[in-house]
Amino acid sequence: MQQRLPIAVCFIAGVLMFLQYFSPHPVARAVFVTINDYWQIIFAFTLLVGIAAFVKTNLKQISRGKDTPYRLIGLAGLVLMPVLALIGGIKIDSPFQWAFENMLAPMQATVFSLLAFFVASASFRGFRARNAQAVILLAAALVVLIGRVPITEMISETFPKITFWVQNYPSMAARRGILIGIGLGSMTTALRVILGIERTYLRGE
Amino acid sequence: MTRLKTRWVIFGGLFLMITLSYLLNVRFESVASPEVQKSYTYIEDLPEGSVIMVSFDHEASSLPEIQPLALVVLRHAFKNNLKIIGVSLFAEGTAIGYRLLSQTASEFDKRYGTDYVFLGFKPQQISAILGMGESIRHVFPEDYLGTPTDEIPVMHGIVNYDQVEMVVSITDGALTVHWIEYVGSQYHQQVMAALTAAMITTYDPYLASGQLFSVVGGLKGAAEYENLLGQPGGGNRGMLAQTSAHLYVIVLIIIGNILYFRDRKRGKE
Amino acid sequence: MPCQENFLLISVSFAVFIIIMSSRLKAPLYLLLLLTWEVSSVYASESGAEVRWFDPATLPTLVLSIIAIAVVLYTIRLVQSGRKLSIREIPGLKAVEEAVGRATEMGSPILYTPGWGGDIQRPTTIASMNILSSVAEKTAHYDCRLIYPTHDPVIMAVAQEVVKEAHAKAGHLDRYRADDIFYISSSQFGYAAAVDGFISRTKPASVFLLGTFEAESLILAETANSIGAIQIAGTDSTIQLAFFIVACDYTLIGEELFAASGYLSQNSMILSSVKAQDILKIFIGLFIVIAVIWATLDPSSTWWSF
Amino acid sequence: MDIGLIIAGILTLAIYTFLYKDNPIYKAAESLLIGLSIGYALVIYWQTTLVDRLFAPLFWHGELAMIIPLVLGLLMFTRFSNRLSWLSRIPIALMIGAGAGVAIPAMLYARTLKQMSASVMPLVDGGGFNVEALVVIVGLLTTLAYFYFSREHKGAMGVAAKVGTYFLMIFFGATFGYTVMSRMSTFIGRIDFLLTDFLRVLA
Repeated sequence: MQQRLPIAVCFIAGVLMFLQYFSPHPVARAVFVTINDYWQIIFAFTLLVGIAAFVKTNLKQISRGKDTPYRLIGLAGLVLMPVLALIGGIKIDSPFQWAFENMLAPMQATVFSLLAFFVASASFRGFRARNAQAVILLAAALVVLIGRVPITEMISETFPKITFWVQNYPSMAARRGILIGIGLGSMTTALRVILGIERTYLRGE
Repeated sequence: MTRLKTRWVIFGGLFLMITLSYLLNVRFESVASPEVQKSYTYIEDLPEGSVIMVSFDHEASSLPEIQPLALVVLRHAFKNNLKIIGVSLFAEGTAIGYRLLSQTASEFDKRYGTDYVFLGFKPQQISAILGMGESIRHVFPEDYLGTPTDEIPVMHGIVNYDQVEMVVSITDGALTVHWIEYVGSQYHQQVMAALTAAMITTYDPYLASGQLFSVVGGLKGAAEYENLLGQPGGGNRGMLAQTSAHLYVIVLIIIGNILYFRDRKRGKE
Repeated sequence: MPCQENFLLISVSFAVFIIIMSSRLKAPLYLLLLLTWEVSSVYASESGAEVRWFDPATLPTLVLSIIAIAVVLYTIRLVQSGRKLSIREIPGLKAVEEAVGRATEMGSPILYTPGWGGDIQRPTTIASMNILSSVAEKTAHYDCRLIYPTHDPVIMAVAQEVVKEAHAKAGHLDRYRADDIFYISSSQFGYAAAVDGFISRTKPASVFLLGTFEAESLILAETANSIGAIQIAGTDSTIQLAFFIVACDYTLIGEELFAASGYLSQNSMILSSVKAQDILKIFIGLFIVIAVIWATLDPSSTWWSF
Repeated sequence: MDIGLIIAGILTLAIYTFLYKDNPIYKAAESLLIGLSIGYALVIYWQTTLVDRLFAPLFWHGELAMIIPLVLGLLMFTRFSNRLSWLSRIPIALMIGAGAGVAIPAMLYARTLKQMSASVMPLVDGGGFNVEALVVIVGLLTTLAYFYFSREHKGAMGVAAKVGTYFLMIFFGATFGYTVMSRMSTFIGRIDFLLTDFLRVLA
């Protein structure tokens, strides 16, 4: 029962979602909408479980006196957002949106912008012409980099053309090869899951 | 430790390079690409009072690149006295969309409700997009501020996409695909995308097939558009920084290789 | 909503049927079921004019799906009948043993994370779980700490089960630490910042970045490099592959990630899938060659475009 | 000066200190970021998913069928019990199964069929030989050869796979070069914020 019921649920959901793909019939659309709704709702609950686990771990660490100030900051942030939402709602000009725009959003954007630095350090380290493959990697990167600097476009029209060619033919061909491979790999994995052969998620105990 | 020191030098160089070139504020006379020109001309040729829908389909983290793009399009629309309906298919884009709209509107003395409106966010993008094809007020019974949609002057006479001249999707991801695939194909609506540079190739096939009307891509696209509009902004300002950052990366790659060959030679000796 | 009730009725009766049958579930039965349903709906689409059960535009996908499913079932049969399948060496995988060994020697932990882009139902995540299982078995054996931060609570739950079982399999259930597999923030850059901080503080000897990554890929890979960790990466996001190739020590490219899970576990079912993928690749190659020749001879023809 | 801008500026700088090395300031900002982002997600999912899609239909409109997802969702909480935790596999199984079911046709269509047909171009075009078509077909076939796992890469297969890796390297190099611009823009945007809004160096 402990194994069989989840496998049956997985199979039914899988087959229904597979079949609905091919059908414009209202019943099929309803299947899609319903399962999709269930999926979203279950996800929201798992988020609650994740948050509960997060809080539990943090409290445990605090009780052990480990990183107490940082853990408290984290928990305070976690509590702050719902509290603000309760006080002033989540519309524009609410404290919740204020905290989002002035605290959360700038930090997220800044972490994202760290990428600029990491792109630089990776370029310095990762493009050394060690062998034939590395030379090709380097050459392709340089061609595209140079072709996309706004100045080169003003100097000559040839460079953007070369860049365009590299991107649209040899590079595109390899990308398609990768995509086809991933498509096949995903398909077989998904099929194993539906057939109940792949039981990774049922493991334990 | 040398590993860290090298990184500090690289990071410091990039920081200086970009900050200085940003402060210099050199204006680039870049020629507009055909795509940007096409976007500009279309909006320029719309008669005054036409309605366009602008959808903010992006996250907060990509705002740095999105903001100049959004501003230049909004400015163009307000300058030509077009009316704007703002929506958002991404929760994080909602507050930002509203702020960008009201910021631009105040530059042109436009009033909320009569010149533009922000309807807010709806989850389940596809059903929201399709729903608006039947009735916009059915999907958004009230606007972002809670006013019933029926009572908003801009919305008078607007039922669905038939009364809208164009949908502009501002995006950092794949959400515009939904606009293209549903609104473009089912409701024959012109869809224009203002998107981050990283996403340009993703939309090339749609552009080639004509499903997507036009694209304004990245800071560069924003700069070109700003030049057409004659109002230099964030895009233009960023161009020199962008160029120097690019050159900096090229130089780093070259130095990396020089060091590598020097070390290899030493190793052989 | 009547449709919804309809659907409930169908699924409940279906569920009962399946549970009754489930004592002897066999793959061919599934295929039969699938095909009958699909064929009947194709048939219905021809007869019923009002409500169509089948969208003709999806026909190519349906045909390919049926071929693909048939090939997979064939290779499963092959394995069941005792055929031994093997796959070629994958360079990145040699490094897995090395990575665990290095961590053990240095007495440092291993950090394994599946990226922000995936959720549990994504096949890539499942492939990543299979690799995690093999890695966890090794770490359990060598008594090396395994840290697994994730952005998705469901992935956390499943990973805990996987790692726990791997420990049990290695005979060291006592070494399993549930707290080391934890959820941190569903936000992309919240996750990236947290994993970054974790890497720079715990200084893992090896970092595994296997799953679906988005922009956070390079942030994690470069931070791992800055503390001198070995990075083994693999993803199905094509853009991030470029960053991994440049920044990481070993990278599993796209489909290699799926093959790797079979290679490491030597699980005959996964190996049979890899075989099926190869057979399908031959079909695809032939299709393209024929179509290109055809297009050259008859440029007006378009039967290959879907 | 707007207090919000000051906070945003300080937090931005706090994150950047990580570029030097891990330090207490970054650690504090990081903890805050994690906490806030979880809190944000909690509020958004609570409102747009649990209230709008579950509680409202179930309690206000009396859609009793919504009890099913409610029960499935609550089953996730059995994870905290040793004896009942297997029940949480049922909702997980639903999510995994549904995802796998959609993945089969969706992956086969977008990642396989579409890519196959897009690669087909006539080799002779308007009287001339079409180099691009040849490059694409050779590139695609050799890349597929690289991803052929059933056989060691030796002989003809080895040569094809080797050529395949060259194409892969072109793709990786080109993609990297292509993406640099976008990555730099994000930092330029932060610099704009720091110089214009926070420090007011540029007005």
